[in-house]
Amino acid sequence: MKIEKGIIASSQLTFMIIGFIQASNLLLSFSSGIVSHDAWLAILIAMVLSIPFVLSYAALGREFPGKNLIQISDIIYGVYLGKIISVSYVFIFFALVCQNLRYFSDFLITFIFPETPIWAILIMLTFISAWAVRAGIEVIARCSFIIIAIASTIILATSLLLLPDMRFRNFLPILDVPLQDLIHGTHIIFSINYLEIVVFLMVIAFVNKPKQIKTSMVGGLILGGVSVLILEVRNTAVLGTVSEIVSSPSFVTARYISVAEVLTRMEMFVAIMLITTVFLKVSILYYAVVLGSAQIINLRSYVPLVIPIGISAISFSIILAGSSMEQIHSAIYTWPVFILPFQLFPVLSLFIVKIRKKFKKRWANKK
Amino acid sequence: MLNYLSKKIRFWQIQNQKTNHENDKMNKQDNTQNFSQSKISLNLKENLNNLKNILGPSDDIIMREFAFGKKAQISAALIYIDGMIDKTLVNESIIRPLMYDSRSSFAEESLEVKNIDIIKRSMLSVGEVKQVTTFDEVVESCLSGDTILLINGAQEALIISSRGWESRGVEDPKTESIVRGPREGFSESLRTNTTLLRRKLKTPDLTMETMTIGRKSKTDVCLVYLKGVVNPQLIKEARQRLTRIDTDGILESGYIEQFIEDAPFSIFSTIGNSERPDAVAAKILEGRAAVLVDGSPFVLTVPMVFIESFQSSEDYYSRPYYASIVRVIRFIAFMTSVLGPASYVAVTTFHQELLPTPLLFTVAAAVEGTPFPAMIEIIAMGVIFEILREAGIRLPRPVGQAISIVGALVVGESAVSAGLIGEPVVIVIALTAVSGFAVPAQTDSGAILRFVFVILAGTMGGVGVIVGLLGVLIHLASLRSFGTPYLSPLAPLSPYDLKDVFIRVPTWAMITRPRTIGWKNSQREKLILKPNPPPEKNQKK
Amino acid sequence: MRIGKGMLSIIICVFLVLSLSGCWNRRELDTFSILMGMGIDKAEELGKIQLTAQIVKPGDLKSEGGSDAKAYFTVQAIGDTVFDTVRNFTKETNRKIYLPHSQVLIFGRDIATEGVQKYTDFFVRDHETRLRTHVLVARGEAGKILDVESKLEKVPAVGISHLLKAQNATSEAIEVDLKQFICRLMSKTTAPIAPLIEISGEGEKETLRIPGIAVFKQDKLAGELTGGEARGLLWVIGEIKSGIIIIDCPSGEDKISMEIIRASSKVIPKIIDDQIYITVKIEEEGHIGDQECPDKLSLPDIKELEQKKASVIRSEVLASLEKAQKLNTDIFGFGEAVHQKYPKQWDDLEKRWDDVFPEIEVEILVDARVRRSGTLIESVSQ
Amino acid sequence: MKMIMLLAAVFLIIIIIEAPKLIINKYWKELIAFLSLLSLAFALTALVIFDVDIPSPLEGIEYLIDDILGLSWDRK
Repeated sequence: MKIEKGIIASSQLTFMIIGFIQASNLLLSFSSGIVSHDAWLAILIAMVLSIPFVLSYAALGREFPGKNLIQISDIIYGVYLGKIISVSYVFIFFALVCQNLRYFSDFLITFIFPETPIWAILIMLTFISAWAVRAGIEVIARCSFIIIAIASTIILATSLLLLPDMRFRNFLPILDVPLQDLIHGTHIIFSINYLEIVVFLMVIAFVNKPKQIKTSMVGGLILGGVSVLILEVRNTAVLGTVSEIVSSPSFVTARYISVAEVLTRMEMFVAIMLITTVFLKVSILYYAVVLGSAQIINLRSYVPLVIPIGISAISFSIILAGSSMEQIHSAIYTWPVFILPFQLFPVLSLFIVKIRKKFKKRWANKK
Repeated sequence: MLNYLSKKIRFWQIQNQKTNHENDKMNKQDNTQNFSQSKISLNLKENLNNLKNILGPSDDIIMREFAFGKKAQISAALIYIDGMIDKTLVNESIIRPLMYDSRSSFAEESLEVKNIDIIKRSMLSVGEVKQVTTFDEVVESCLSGDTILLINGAQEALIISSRGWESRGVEDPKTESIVRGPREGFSESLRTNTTLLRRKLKTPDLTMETMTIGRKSKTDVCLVYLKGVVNPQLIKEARQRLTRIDTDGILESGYIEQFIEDAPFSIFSTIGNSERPDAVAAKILEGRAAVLVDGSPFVLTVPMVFIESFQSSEDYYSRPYYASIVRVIRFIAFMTSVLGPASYVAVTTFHQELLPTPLLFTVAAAVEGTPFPAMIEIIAMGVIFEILREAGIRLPRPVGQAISIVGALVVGESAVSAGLIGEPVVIVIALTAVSGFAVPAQTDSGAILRFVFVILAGTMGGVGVIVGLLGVLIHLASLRSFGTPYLSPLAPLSPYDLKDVFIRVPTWAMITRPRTIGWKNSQREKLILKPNPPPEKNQKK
Repeated sequence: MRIGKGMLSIIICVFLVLSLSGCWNRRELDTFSILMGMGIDKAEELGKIQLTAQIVKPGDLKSEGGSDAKAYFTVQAIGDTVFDTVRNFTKETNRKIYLPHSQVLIFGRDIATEGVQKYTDFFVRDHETRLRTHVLVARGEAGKILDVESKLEKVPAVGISHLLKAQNATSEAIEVDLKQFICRLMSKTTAPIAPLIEISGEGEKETLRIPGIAVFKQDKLAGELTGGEARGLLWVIGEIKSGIIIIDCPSGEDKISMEIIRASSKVIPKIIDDQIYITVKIEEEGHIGDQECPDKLSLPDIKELEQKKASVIRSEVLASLEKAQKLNTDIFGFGEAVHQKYPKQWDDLEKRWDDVFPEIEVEILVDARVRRSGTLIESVSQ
Repeated sequence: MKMIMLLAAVFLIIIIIEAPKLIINKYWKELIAFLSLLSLAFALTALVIFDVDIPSPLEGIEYLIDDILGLSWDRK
């Protein structure tokens, strides 16, 4: 009995990952406050570092074709330990849903709707994501291409329009920050911007051509990483030191666009990009939570869980932090440390599987 | 709750339907059991009486009794419905041979049973003649315009195909007029329409499956497809959905459309329609199936994808460059018609910072002193526009023009100068209205979406609009039309099919049929057809 | 079934949104007053500030042609902080102030000398303000500047921003927007600069004028650069857009005006034995725009012209450099240049930059070219 | 009180929308999961509405990482 009947193409997996990473450009300000104008370097290093991890996620997925993280844990660690692991992953994904919802609502409230209560925005965003999750992974995957097309166009267009305002001297001197800060900033980007794609272990089971998972995941990572890099370069080149103190450099940068006084005030496009990509990210995480919890308690359909979990996510996002400062503090200093084990764990799983396989083979040979 | 209610209602409906159906059956049995199931008897009088009972006292049913034979000793009757038959055919090819020519050829003593055969074989100069034995068949064909010949002493009736009624000829299609391309459009007669298609695709693969749908209307519905190109699954599905229909009457293809739709609640139509034989033929060639309905010039095509609404058959007849530009313009027009008023509302009531300063001055100056909020102005103007449009269409043409002039003057000019609404609102509504018509297939969904988005924009500003757009995107992405994803080839992306989405590549480069629709055999033309100048000959002497 | 649910959800969504939202952030265009420019001055009361806001009257914008009604008005409010004062405007205007279209932010002289840092935070922090707003320093009271009518524009603040753009023609003042100002303010060494503005003329003839550039030390107004000094600064930071350089004719009698077409600059720092040397390379191209002497210019003459031009440029740069070193304000960004090239030495240098900067030796290399001679080949002569 | 009534109404609507399908299909387990999660959500939302001070999970994480494990980046 399959809980999800949808099948996604490997190209759609790529698009989803790109969108997933693009969405996190909302969170760039965490690291840019620490590594200042070397943020691009941190992004680049983090991207290179995350490639092997993503490859191992893909390899783990290939070891168990058609099985997602929950089922894989059950197989590797047995029923009880596996369940514990699955539950903790579902909680992590849930926390990510709440955090992303919260970051995004804070962003909207800060820049666009200062007087709107947070729950109104949360309800709106959760509602639309819930709708997508109910429609299934196939629909999310289909939406992803259009969202990516729009987001990428916006990234490119705003970057081109800002070319006259870019000062590439803002990047000098390279490696200006202490090494510890650079590692810290890289860690933030590594854990928050990139390796949150550990959630795709819940999704790659539905890919139609398992052989292409590896390339499409790494391709998505690189393309998404490059678009984040472009944004970061653009922000620093245009805003200089100001980009280190504003809470959403991309938005403020787009506000700065003024070409011939006609093409001005493009921030709405950045808002469009952020809303659509954050929607995609939240939907994927949300889907993982719903699917995961349905699988843990062995349900035949995950649809009934969508709304209760969504409402809990709204409440949790409100509880999560008293102020946006609190949340940013946690995101900068503790959250990356906290989530890191969960991102490294699949590598351990892969290791266990490989060793077990080897031993089995040896065993078989001995026999 | 609503859902629950709707479920309840549906349940009642189904129950009612069941009882109705049973009642119907009972009635039918009461009325016609005695006659329709029974065979034709030898006695002509009896037969005629039976028929009179079945067909009722309608005036238009003509029963012409006459006699023929050498001494006019064989009595017979022609039954037909006035207006549905070709009178000259009946006169010249049925009555004349029987009444005049039979004198010479009939032997006095020939047996009546044989008469039928002889008459069928050698006397009626009509193309299609059928022998039947039950009243059921007789009545059915009589009602669909055939002429019945009953002969005293014969247990069989002859059904002579003589359909011929007044119908509109093949005319310029009213809805999809184009500049370059064939001028013919489908008409109301099914036969004409199939002919038009057959003339375009002269291949035995062109299959036309006819079925009769409608308990009372007995409408002929024809499923047309190209064997070998179309996906058999699609045909199976279509056939199944068509045969499932059990209703009183099918008066137009719209009825069929609503019965076989994938997404009956969606505001987007998942079934295409066209009035143009060339467009339908092109779609059949792409691997789609067409449903022709007798009595309607609108032919349904399945499956339909969203971008089909933006394609016009003229795109393929003109050269690719301009066709591509026009297509992009159609997309822009659709977006304008859906989002124009919403973005006006969003920008003027939420995001005034988005307007360039000089524009803000202009808008602010225009809006200053108008009594209503922008959302109310836009909605009111939108409704007024829809009223004008509706009135303009329904009224007789000369009055309709007057209406639109008065409407434009009163609403546009006077309302602005009276200070009731700002000029920008009029501009936005006019622009929206015009661009809405650039994409005829989505005019209705566009109009609905427009109002939804205006309300979203008025409550949550631009973010509301974007969230609304996301909702529409999710909805579109979850739609399927006969198994084909509605947003294909964009989502799911199939790069090969992008040749016909935003740009229209030259015809010689459209090598494959759309992969999301077609089946095997997806190559439609030879690979290298790009026209080249002939290789230059060696000019040396 | 799924689709039915979708439609149902849309309906519910719409009603939900409708009923939930009290339309928190909704405001019709005619419910707020559009602020076009703001001036900050010290209030007479100690420790308080006085803001002057220039607000458009949209109703009067519409009237085409010469209607006498001014399309703007100014209000003043006094408060403790900028934000407080901005809100205090509502005590006098019936509509809330709307900031995003603000074109200019003018600091009064008194407040500029006292330090502007504490008044800038609001303009970056608030979600309505923009980084494109022009920053200016008034030679007198900022509030009075905003009262001066513009001859060409209906709204004077727009006039001021156009006036600033027009300074490109002479390159003796510079357009500075909030972002540039903040960037310089946030730098530990580079000093902020902003164009000056003053009222010239009396009564009916009152107009606005941009006399030069205001120079800050940290966030406090330190001095002014005018004319050639100002252009000297622009030469170094590479902001020259156009301008006229006047040099003597080869014959020595009359003048030739050269138009600057394009210029670029490069600042190359060098540390030798703990001593900082800076090389400023300036490349300039120009046309002959106006020649008073009737001489036919020979090729060597052109070479000479180029040299003269270079020396004019050099003297301008030197003038500004002298002024800057006297005021001890690193307006050229030499500090940043050193930082970018010698990040290791910088930690030490940064602390004692104030001592280092006045002592820096600067070498100025100018490569000035004359490219074309306008539409004439020879000058108009008798 | 008004808020809690409204909230209850919203949750009731959700149950009315969601539950019948589960009952018709005899998805009892799913129904139980749905209802229990929904009541959890209801409790959470009610707490939020009544402004009960719920300790943020982030604080817990901060405590775990910073005070117990001492791994926070915030201790240079």
